[in-house]
Amino acid sequence: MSQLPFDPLLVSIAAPLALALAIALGLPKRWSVLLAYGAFAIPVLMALHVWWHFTATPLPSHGYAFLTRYDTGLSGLGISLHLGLNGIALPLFVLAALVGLAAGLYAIQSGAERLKIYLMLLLIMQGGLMGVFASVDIFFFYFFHELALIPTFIMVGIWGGRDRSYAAMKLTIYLTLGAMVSLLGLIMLYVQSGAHTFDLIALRAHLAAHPLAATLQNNIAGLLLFGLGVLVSLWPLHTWAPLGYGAAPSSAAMLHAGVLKKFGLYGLIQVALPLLPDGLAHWAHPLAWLAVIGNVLIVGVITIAQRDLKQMIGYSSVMHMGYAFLGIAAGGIIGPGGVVLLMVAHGLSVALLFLLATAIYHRTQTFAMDEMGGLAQKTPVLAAFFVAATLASIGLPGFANFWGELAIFVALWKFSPLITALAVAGVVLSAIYGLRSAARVFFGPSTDALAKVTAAHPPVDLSWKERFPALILLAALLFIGFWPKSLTTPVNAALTARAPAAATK
Amino acid sequence: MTMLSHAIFVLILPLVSAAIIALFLRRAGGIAAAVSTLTATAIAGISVLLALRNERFTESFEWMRFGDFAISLGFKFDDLAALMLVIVGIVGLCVHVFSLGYMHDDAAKARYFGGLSIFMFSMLGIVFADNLFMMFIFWELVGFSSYVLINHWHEKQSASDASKKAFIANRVGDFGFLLGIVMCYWLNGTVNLTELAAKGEAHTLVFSTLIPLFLFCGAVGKSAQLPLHVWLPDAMEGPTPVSALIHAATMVAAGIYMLCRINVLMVPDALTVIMWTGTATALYAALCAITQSDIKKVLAYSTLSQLGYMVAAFGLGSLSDTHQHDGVPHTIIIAAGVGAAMFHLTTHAFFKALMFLGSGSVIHGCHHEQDIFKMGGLRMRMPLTFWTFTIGVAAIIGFPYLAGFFSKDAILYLAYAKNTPVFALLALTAVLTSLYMVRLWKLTFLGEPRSDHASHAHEGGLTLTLPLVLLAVLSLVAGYTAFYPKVFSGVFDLIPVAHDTDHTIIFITSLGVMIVGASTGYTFWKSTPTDTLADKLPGLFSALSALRASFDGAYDYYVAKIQQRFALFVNFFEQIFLAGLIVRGLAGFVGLFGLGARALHVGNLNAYVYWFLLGIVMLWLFATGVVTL
Amino acid sequence: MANFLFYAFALFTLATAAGVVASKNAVNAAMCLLLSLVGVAGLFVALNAYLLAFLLLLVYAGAIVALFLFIVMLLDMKETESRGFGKLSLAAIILAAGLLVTGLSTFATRGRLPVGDPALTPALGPDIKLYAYQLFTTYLLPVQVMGFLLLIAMLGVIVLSKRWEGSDDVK
Amino acid sequence: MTLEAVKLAAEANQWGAIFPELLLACLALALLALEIVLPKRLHAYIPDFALAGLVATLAAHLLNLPSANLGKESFNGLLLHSPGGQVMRAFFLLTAILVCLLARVSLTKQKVPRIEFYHLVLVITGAMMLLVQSNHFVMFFVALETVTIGFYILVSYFRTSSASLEAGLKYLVMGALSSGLLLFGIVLLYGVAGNPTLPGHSASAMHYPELAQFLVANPHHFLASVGIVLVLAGVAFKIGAFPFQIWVPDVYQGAPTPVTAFLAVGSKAAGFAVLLVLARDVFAAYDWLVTPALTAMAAATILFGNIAALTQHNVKRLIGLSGVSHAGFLLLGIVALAGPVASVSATGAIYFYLFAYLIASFAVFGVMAHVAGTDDSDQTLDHYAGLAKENPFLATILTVGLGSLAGIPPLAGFMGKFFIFVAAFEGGARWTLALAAVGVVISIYYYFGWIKAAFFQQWTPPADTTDPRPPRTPVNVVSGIALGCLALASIFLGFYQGPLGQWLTMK
Amino acid sequence: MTSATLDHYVLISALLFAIGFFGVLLRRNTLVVFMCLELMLVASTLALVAFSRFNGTMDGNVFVFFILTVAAAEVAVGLAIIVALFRKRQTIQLNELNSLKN
Repeated sequence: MSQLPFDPLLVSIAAPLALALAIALGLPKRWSVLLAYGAFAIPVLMALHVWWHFTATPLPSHGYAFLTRYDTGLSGLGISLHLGLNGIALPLFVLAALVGLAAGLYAIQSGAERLKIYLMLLLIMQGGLMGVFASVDIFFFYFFHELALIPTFIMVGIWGGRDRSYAAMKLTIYLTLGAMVSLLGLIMLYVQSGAHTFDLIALRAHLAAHPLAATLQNNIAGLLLFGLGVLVSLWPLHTWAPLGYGAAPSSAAMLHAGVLKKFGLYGLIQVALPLLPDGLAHWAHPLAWLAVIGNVLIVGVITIAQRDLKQMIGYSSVMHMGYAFLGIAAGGIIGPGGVVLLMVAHGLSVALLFLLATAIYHRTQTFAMDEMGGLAQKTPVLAAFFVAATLASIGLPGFANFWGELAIFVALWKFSPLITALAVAGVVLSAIYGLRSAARVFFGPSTDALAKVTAAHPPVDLSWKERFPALILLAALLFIGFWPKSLTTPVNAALTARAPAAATK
Repeated sequence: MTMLSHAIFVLILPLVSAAIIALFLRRAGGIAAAVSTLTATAIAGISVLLALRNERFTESFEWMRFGDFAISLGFKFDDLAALMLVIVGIVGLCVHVFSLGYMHDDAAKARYFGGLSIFMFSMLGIVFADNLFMMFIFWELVGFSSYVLINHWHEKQSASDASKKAFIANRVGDFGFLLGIVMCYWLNGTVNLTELAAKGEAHTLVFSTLIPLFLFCGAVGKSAQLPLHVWLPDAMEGPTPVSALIHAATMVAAGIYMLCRINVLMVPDALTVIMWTGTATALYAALCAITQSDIKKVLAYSTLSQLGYMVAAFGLGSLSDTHQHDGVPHTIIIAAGVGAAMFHLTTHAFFKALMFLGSGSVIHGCHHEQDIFKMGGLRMRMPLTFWTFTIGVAAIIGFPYLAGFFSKDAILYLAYAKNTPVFALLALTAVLTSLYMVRLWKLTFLGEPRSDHASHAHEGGLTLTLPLVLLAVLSLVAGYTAFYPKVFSGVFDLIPVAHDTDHTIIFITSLGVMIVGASTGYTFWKSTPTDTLADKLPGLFSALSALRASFDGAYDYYVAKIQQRFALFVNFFEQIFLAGLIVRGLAGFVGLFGLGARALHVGNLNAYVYWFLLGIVMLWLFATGVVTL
Repeated sequence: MANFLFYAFALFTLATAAGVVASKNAVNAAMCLLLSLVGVAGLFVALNAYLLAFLLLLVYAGAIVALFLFIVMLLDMKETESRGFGKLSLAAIILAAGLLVTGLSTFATRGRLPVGDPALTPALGPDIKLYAYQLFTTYLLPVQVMGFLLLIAMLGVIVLSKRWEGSDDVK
Repeated sequence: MTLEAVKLAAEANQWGAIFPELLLACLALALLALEIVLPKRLHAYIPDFALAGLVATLAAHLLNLPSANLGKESFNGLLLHSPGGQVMRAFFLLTAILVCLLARVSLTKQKVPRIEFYHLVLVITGAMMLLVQSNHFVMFFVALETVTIGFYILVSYFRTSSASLEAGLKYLVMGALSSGLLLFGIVLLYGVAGNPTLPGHSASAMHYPELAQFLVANPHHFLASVGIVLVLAGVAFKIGAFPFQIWVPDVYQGAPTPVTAFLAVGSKAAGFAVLLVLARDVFAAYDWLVTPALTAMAAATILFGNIAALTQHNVKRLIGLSGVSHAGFLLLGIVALAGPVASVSATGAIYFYLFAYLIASFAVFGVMAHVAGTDDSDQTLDHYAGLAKENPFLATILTVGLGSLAGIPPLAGFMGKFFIFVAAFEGGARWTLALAAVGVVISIYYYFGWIKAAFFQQWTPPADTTDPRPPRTPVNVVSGIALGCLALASIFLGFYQGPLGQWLTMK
Repeated sequence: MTSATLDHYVLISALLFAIGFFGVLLRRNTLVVFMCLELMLVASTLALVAFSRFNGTMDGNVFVFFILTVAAAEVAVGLAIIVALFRKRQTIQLNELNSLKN
């Protein structure tokens, strides 16, 4: 399948981590930065390589390719570093690599204080993220997620903006809560399945033969939904997200909101859906109502009221996670498929938005949208990027997000037309806040506040160093937007193969 | 090259043009304009070629798939699409050429022409779409292009607001549109237009009143019907050629086109709703147009009114004739709303584009003066514009044997045959149309100049006048069905044609309303710097103004007072109640326990011994079986 | 007779033990402790553990209590126990006492052990050789450990008490 | 009573089986001898000698890990050489090495005798090693008391500081009280199990296997259960389980930092190793009592430890109370082991957790020893402000250590918690497990609060600048390497457990 | 008068133990507290000797040796600490020895 003499998955995990370790051990700054380009680029190359070769040969019945297993000493517990990708993991793996590269490039050019440590933490995140989506073993899937999570706290704390201390603490406590509860769920699954393995493939085979009892499924699914719900900011457990993202430095916010947050949804799709179908179905209605009323409508309305650009983006991200939950609640093939698409798309677009928000901040010295206005006259390219990113995030066709939302809505109707109607109403809300923010920041006449700032620092348009990472993300959004099949084919294959019996509802 | 590859080429070409402009020609406005205009020329040429070749085809390519759910990128090229394609191609070309002159000195010319190309791409997508999902995709893209173009002069607060409003109002419509599509998908298992039509033939279609109504929401948004019409007058903040292209001839007509596309899904209840919506819009917009002083706003309300006509025409449904054939009743549709609506759409596209471009020419000539009370006397200074504009006015008010005359008659006849109240209201609208159009025409072109700009007005260059002439010619001839090649028979055969007494009644009515309206308008309004109506009948004037302002007022009130306050309230609730009271409260609660637990370490050994006692007692209770877990 | 001796010693022991708790003065407490130990030694004798009784008196009474007295004198505290408990601590004490009594009563009622005839079980206590045998065979390792225990105790006392060069704390 | 019998008994005393302990004893004596023999100027090298000896002993022990005596009793059944015992021996030797390293940092700043400190550490280590291998209550008690009395001295070792002395006194009184309880429990068990009228009685009632047999024969004897309860109370004091944890913060705060570390890691681990044997093997028949009691204890311990630590500003008290919560997690492992559905992986989980805790704790204590300055009592969170800027190395070590204690992947502490959780789930302690999860979340607040202080805060001198922050001790090569190794070990063990993991999960 | 059986001895020792515990709970003079702790140890030895006698095994008696030794060591160390502390603080009242607290 892959002609490389090494395991591309392991390399893409290990390369960033190795550099992070080297930096920790005292690599000089010049070399750190130089090598960081490579460490962020390698996962992308690997991801593209893997993507390219994914369908080269027919997949085995479990749907995974590039399987390799490394024993870390826990094979007795049924745990091993089992790497591989299926059609669902592949898009997210590529996403992680791309956003990682963009975040890395943006971080390198940002010239942050203590850049070495910043890069080191970012690299740890990157390595963890690659690991999350490359792990077939549920334990390592969780493990890598946590690995990627820790740097967020420190990055928010050191390089964060307003309220960073409180935000960092709240973020960490919330995310730990979510992680702990989902860990309990996973342990419950591990013990109760009787398979005594965390290996997803083996577990799936085992549970196909010996399905779990209904109550058990409900309990485990409940734990996972709560835990992962916190991680993915399911209403009303979401309050960490806007605060945290509002305070986080751009690259951390990009990686976290863009990729890391997808862990929970990915877990639900990859683990909960195939292993606990009845359990998820049991919770589907409460979940859907919570998501549609809470995430989509309430948070959507709240987003309209935001004055701080970054918080606004944070809230909009929370809102879009509502759609993802709706897709999972809807089930079948279309719903989860749409969620995978939406995850990738949202990851790219929200990362792009955070990147641009920071770029705006550098020009206006504020995140308060009231104090901007008319910036487009000075920075047309930045404005174009921002408008494109905003439109992508509110689901304009031509961008990847649209496909995800569309598939989710289609799936949702079968689940509940009423919920669908409410969810689609959210599209209007997102148009309102999206366009409003673009207008407040860029259009209309220049405000006095902006004039004052620009008098001191004449704003320059997006430089190429900033533009390049943004272009990567935007290009990916457009690529998927115009050619969704590139992503949906593997996803569809994986989902269809997984549920041959389940009606394609 | 096959026809299909031509179609694909036509669709892709403007996208490529837009991409090239966005990527490489951002600073080279002249080249960008050339690229875009050449593209438009090619599109117009190939469109006409495609239409005339009388080859109709359907073809689709899978775009994405989840399980059984697939969305395809498809082409359904039938007579309806061919007609629409030609309209879009020709009007598009005219507007491009006109823009060359009109936007010559604009700093962001590249963005403008890029936007035009994107618009062409989106609009062609709607035209070709063979399924509703694809139509929805391009539907939204059209909205986006409109957003970009209205917002062209983004440093103006009004332009920024108008573009936002346009997009959001369209989104509201799309909300229903999407629901309709999804509902249709689950009910009928497909949203492919050909398959739906086949199902309709085979009588296996599952009907629901909700589906057409939901889908109609999309048309309400895009074609600016009540109550989502608010965005269209504001959209006049965009450059005038944009108004001509998007907000008069093509995009707003997409709603009508879409309705015609989904005709098979219609049920009588839905048609009634559509009909009344159209009628109401037609009348309301005509009333609003009377008091406008901005030349483009008058045209905008006129557009609204005409769109209402088309929607009403569609809603009136079909005229059928039942034959006894071998003892079995056979129903033959001899005429349909589809035909009337599309006919009016076609003629309207030409004469309304003509008038918008004419107004653009006027505005250009008057150095961006748009107030008709500051114009006057342009007949002498801009003769070509005057004559072409006059043709446009004559066409819209239904001057006999001009384009509007025929299409309006077709609609009136349909209304007459189907529903008398609607007929009456539409006739009244026609009176009003003549009234305000003549008012506009007189105030702009006749009398004496009322401002410096007007007195120094001059005709624009060739790029400005050539499109006017072309469109004027079309406005003259487009009403004759014979003018159209046979290739559009799929549409034009359905145009209701009155015969005998009906014909006479309609003819007289039509002529009557035109004369009444035009003469009143001509005699009543004087070429003065103030509105004659406001001077003489201030009560009526303010009533009409209030009628117009009521929707905008309600809209503004909703945005500022309800939506914003509600958002702030919910935000406040979240900050105080959820993030504050519950989350911080919980943290504080735990922290309180923490302080309590901390306070237990009093430092005194005697106190600590009690803890041991406590422990022993606890364990003792387990041992004695008093407590079990 | 044996019974009488048992009850006498038992009562004496408990009474003097109570004296330790109750006496206001540390010297009195120490004296009570001494007497209590004597009572326990008496009970040891009643249990035929003569050697242990002897040892108890020797080690405890002779060494430990003496040490206590010595320290009491050395520290020469002006004041004895500061009297008076607060209401809270009084309540706590009563509660504690109640709990202890309850516990003891359950212990006394439920903790009954059946015994065979004591005459039939051999009284091993008097046999001194047995102690030696056990200590030097079975329990040799603990004895060695005990040696180290005493060593570190000694070292500890030195560390804590000796005046070290350079240390300025000792007055 | 013949000479042969004595010989026979003496043969049972296989001194070779306890050669690491003997080595330590000899080393301890050698230190005292060297102090007398060597000239004063060479005294500074005696601690290095002790360290070298410890390392050598550890190496020898590791070489002998699969000992021939494994699974056998020695010293007439006083000791049982089990795999767990082997692990714990290595554990204590490692602890001792690290304590000595810490002492090298801390003691040099104080005017106190040094060599005696190392001597005490060696003796206590030896006693702990015997304690965890003891198979008989006499051995158990004697070893335990040696450890405890040694700690009395160590805690009050900085006798120039009244805090140290007060801590010593508190530890002494509480320790003696718990010893009293423990002893009475042992006595009751001895009395009951030796009672000739009861079924399954034994002539050697303090010998674990025989006691266990007796308990199996009398599964609901009241006095036996009281004895068990008292023994549990005594052990609970050692491990600092609720409600016997109350002494922990005061004593930890007052004790010299190396001793705090020794207490926190060594003493606690010894308690758990003992509890593991008692709960799993000896008191197995009384799981109706032991399991609920320990479950309740675990739950209360986790909650109390975390909640009480939440608002602490003194890092030594903080680490003490967090240690209490760790005791709760370990108790959870014991519960999993002792419960009706014994978890197969619980034993390994407990050992792994202990090692992870050892590594992480010493990393943190190492940083504490450096930050404290000359006066060992300056140990509040404020002293950590700006640490990341001034000494990124220490700050990094601190982060890794605290992260591991908090149980954050990829650090060893997480794996420990994970194993415990799996075991607890298998053992059926679901609700306690849920509480434990809550505990982890609460603990994040104070652990990260500490990191926050080191990374995000700046040192602002108090308004009256009479109290300047004590200077930080510069990190020398040896402690630098040691701390670095600890941090790396925390990371490494998190990623890769290798043979260790295989060995632990094999059972 | 019934003869003194094992129960009596055990009860006496339990009482003695309880009195000791109560003393630790109650007294504020460190030295007296310490004496009470010794009482508790002695109570254990009493039970031990009684059990040893009635069980007919020698272990209990031997154990007493160890306990006595431990007690002696404990007292030595304890008193050393108390003395050192008194030198520092001029008091051995427990309620005044509470500088280490929350």
